[in-house]
Amino acid sequence: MALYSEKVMDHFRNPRNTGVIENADGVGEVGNAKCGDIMKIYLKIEDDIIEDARFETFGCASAIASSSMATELIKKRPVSEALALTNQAVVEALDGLPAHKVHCSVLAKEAIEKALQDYYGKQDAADCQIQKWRRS
Amino acid sequence: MALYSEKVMDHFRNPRNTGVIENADGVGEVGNAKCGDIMKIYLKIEDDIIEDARFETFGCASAIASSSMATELIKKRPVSEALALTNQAVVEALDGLPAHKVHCSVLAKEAIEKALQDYYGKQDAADCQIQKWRRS
Amino acid sequence: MRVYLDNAATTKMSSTAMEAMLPYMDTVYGNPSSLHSAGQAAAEALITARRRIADCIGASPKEITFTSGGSEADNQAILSAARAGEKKGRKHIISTAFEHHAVLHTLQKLEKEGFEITLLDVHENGIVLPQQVADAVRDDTCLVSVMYANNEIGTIQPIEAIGKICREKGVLFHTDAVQAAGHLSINVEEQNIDMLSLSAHKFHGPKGIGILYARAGVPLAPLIEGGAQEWGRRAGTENIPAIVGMAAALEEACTHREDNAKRLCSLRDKLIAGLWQIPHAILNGDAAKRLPGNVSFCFEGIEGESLLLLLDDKGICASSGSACTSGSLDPSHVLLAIGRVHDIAHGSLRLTLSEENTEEQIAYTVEAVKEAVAYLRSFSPVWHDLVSGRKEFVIK
Amino acid sequence: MRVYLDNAATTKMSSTAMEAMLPYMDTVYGNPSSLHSAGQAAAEALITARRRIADCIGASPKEITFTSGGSEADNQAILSAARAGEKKGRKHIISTAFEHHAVLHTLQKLEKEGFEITLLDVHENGIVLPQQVADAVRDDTCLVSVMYANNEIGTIQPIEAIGKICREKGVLFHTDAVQAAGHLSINVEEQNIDMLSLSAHKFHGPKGIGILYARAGVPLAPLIEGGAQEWGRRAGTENIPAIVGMAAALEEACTHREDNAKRLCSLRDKLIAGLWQIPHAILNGDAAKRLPGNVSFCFEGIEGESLLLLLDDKGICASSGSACTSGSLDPSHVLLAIGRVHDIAHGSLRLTLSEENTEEQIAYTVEAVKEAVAYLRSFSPVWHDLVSGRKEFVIK
Ligand SMILES: Cc1ncc(COP(=O)(O)O)c(C=O)c1O
Ligand SMILES: Cc1ncc(COP(=O)(O)O)c(C=O)c1O
Repeated sequence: MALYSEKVMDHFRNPRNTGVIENADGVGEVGNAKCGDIMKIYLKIEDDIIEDARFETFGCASAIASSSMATELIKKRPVSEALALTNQAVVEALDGLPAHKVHCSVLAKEAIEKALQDYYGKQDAADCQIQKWRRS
Repeated sequence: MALYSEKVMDHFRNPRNTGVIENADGVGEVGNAKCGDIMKIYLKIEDDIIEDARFETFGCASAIASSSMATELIKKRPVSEALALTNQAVVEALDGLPAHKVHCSVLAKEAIEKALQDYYGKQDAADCQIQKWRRS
Repeated sequence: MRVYLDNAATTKMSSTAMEAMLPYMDTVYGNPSSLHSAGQAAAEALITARRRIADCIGASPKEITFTSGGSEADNQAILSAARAGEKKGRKHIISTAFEHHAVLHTLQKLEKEGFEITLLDVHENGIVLPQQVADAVRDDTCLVSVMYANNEIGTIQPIEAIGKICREKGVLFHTDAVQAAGHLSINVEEQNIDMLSLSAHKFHGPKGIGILYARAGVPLAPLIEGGAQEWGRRAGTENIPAIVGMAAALEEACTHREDNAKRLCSLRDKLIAGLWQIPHAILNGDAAKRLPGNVSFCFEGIEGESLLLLLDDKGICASSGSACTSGSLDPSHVLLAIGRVHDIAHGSLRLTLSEENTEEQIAYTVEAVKEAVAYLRSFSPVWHDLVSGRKEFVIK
Repeated sequence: MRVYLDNAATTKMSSTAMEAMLPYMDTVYGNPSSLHSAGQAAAEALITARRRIADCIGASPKEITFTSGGSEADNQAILSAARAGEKKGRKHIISTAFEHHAVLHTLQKLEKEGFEITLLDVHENGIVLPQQVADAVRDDTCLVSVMYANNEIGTIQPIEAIGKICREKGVLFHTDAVQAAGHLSINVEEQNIDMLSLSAHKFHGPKGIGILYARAGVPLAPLIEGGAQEWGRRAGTENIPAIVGMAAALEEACTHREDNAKRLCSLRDKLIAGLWQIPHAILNGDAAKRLPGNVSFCFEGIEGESLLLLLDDKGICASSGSACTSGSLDPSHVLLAIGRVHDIAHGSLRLTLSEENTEEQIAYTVEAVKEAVAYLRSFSPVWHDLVSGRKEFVIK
């Protein structure tokens, strides 16, 4: 039993979707350097579909892998699904995380949520729309 | 550094002067089984010379070796010398004893002293004579 | 002939344990706290060893804490239970009069702090009765500590029944299984054990390593503070080679336990029968309820240290509960606890067998002991008094 | 290429130490408390090893107590001084902010008991000044504990001067020399040391063994009660193989100390020079007054765990004081103690050398670190903010 699953190591070694989207439709940043994790998610959204998702992450291997996996999970999916993404889904997709690293998956989920809030905010319909999706 | 010197082991393995002298001139017993050491010394004395010394000992290797060495040290020697025997002399002759075994040499010395008291007691001059020797 | 009969003191490492350890001494030498692959290889070895050890005693891995040996495990078990107990105002501990000093001295320390200690009588056969425990338990009892098997006389205690009583009364039960591990079956579930100590070098594993089993939910107070090793229960860089060696040794011992026990019991009983031929000799502890490899005798009229040094000259490694071996004047507290008077207790001999001993060695040993005892008696003033009738025999 | 650069975590056993140990694992396996020849052979090995170790540090054999490692030695040293101190009403202890947790956690335990603890500042260069100790000593100070060399940043403390002050003021002085032993010269007489801890696996000796030196007359309270081993200062069957291995390793390290140090310092300084080429990188701790084999850096804009896992992929075993390696959210208390802000402290890397490392490995490592840092920065939002000017660099 190594510290991390093969999946985590794969997404850490070869992170998918790193980088910045210029003029993103939504940007979300969570965490702080004091705690050792910062995640920033950039979204390109067209017709309620997440056309592109990219990330920048300052953090440990599981933070990088969580960002990578989370962006993979929402790319080309409807916004509604991205909002419904749970941190457990990220953990499962990574074949598990050590207990003290689960917070990295939570950060990824929150970064996406924040990017979507930003997207809706830019559309002046943020909270209301989010509430709607949530209730459904 | 073994527990005991070669000398101790030699006198333990091949104790000199074990046994009983029938009709001994002096017999001294010290120690008790409760403490794990009993020494009994038998003396044959002629003209103030210790013609023969024998011992019986219940005790550890250093008790046996001390009895053996102590009887060797006094055999064929004048009574005055036997009375002057110190436990250090026994320890030295044995090339040393471990600190917690030095009491064995004390027992040997005391057993001889007791045997000599018995000898003088039998001669009805015990204490007086012993005092005399001691003072000289 | 060389005959090692002091396996209760320590054992020779098995080749299985040796071979298991060596790679972790010179190749997989990482620190399991390190994240790199060298460290993680060590961490994996640690996890595997912990699981294998847990399996051997019916525990789960998280219930195993690695310590530097049996003494540390005993100390930590008792202090942990005491610290938890005193928080609830329960400051009474029950144990037996013939526990190992690692237990007794820890209890003495607690006594000075205001704990009340009840040491149960172990009778002439060296066995405590479950009913004694039941009778001794009070509302403020926080711990019962009774060894599985005694290190000097090898008697086996009814720990399962004692554990059951403790469970019913809501009192923690610790057992020092240092002499039992590898020789008697251990299942912490079935035997109602809350805490258990063992030490690898007593079952052909390496020295300097042991375990403290503590049932899930039983809080352990660290004896050694520092790093977060062992879930914070015991600080210090893990001794991976020794841990791996211990796992291999315990597994091996448990696998062959029944076969080994059968062979050892047969050798043991031959040795006992041989020594019983010596006049005025007595077996210490129950003849049946004893460790497969333990033989303990007292011989009247002689002293133990001189006996064992004579045996050593004949190539036989033995031990004695004689005072002389310890540097104190009092003979073994174990022999006194089973009612041996001082005179007799000084004349004790312990022979503890391992799988390597042979029939031939046993026969040789019987003759050697007979000879040595007769020789020492030949110039023993005590023996002289006994045979001449000036004193009465204690051992008839 | 495989490059082991985590020698502060643990070292590979030297072949000298291995070879010294093996006979005591499978041939001379007796218990030194046993009187027979097998036991006495072990007892002799114990005496010899103790003398050899004492000689290495300028002590006398009776002043050496064998423990299961550095943590146990630290715990026992501090608790012993505290117990002796409190008897005289002296319940103040001075130490530094960046001691090992084995020291700090023991001090915390004492603080809860009512002791007052003063932790001295270690400044940005990671070195405490003797004057700080002099100023902090009070009438009720019972102990000063200052490590010889720090385990993370390798800075060397002026222990001789501190020892002198303690001697003058009549206060016990303990030093945790776990990282120093084998690398820096130790002489307890000349350096005015009353108590000293060391751990064998840090100088190519076996794991699970260490010593606590305590000057004659300094009373040690046993942490582990039981048998009379180590003059009653530490119970438990002695781990002879490990003790013999430790003696061999320490002697070897001390014999070649100056030569090794010269070679290591040269490698170390090349490694430091190489890493300093990385922009916005800073060396932790004084550049000169540091262990021959210690290199510790912080890199702005990245996190340590991911750095060391990338290095591991390239065969390099390194360590980090990053929070992520420990499971806590706070980065190393050592880096915080020298004033590194959290952001920076998370981006730390420790590379600790041994005699086995080569120039080639150092060059390879410099390139690997450069590459990994650049790669991690390429998608670090923090780095992005720094280079775009949205945030200010901490490391200029
Ligand atoms: C400075 C220092 N003190 C104490 C220790 C504890 O040593 P051990 O892990 O061998 O108990 C270590 C290493 O872990 C250390 O680096
Ligand atoms: C019953 C018992 N408990 C505890 C111990 C202590 O074990 P160790 O010496 O390995 O610490 C021993 C052996 O010495 C023992 O026989």
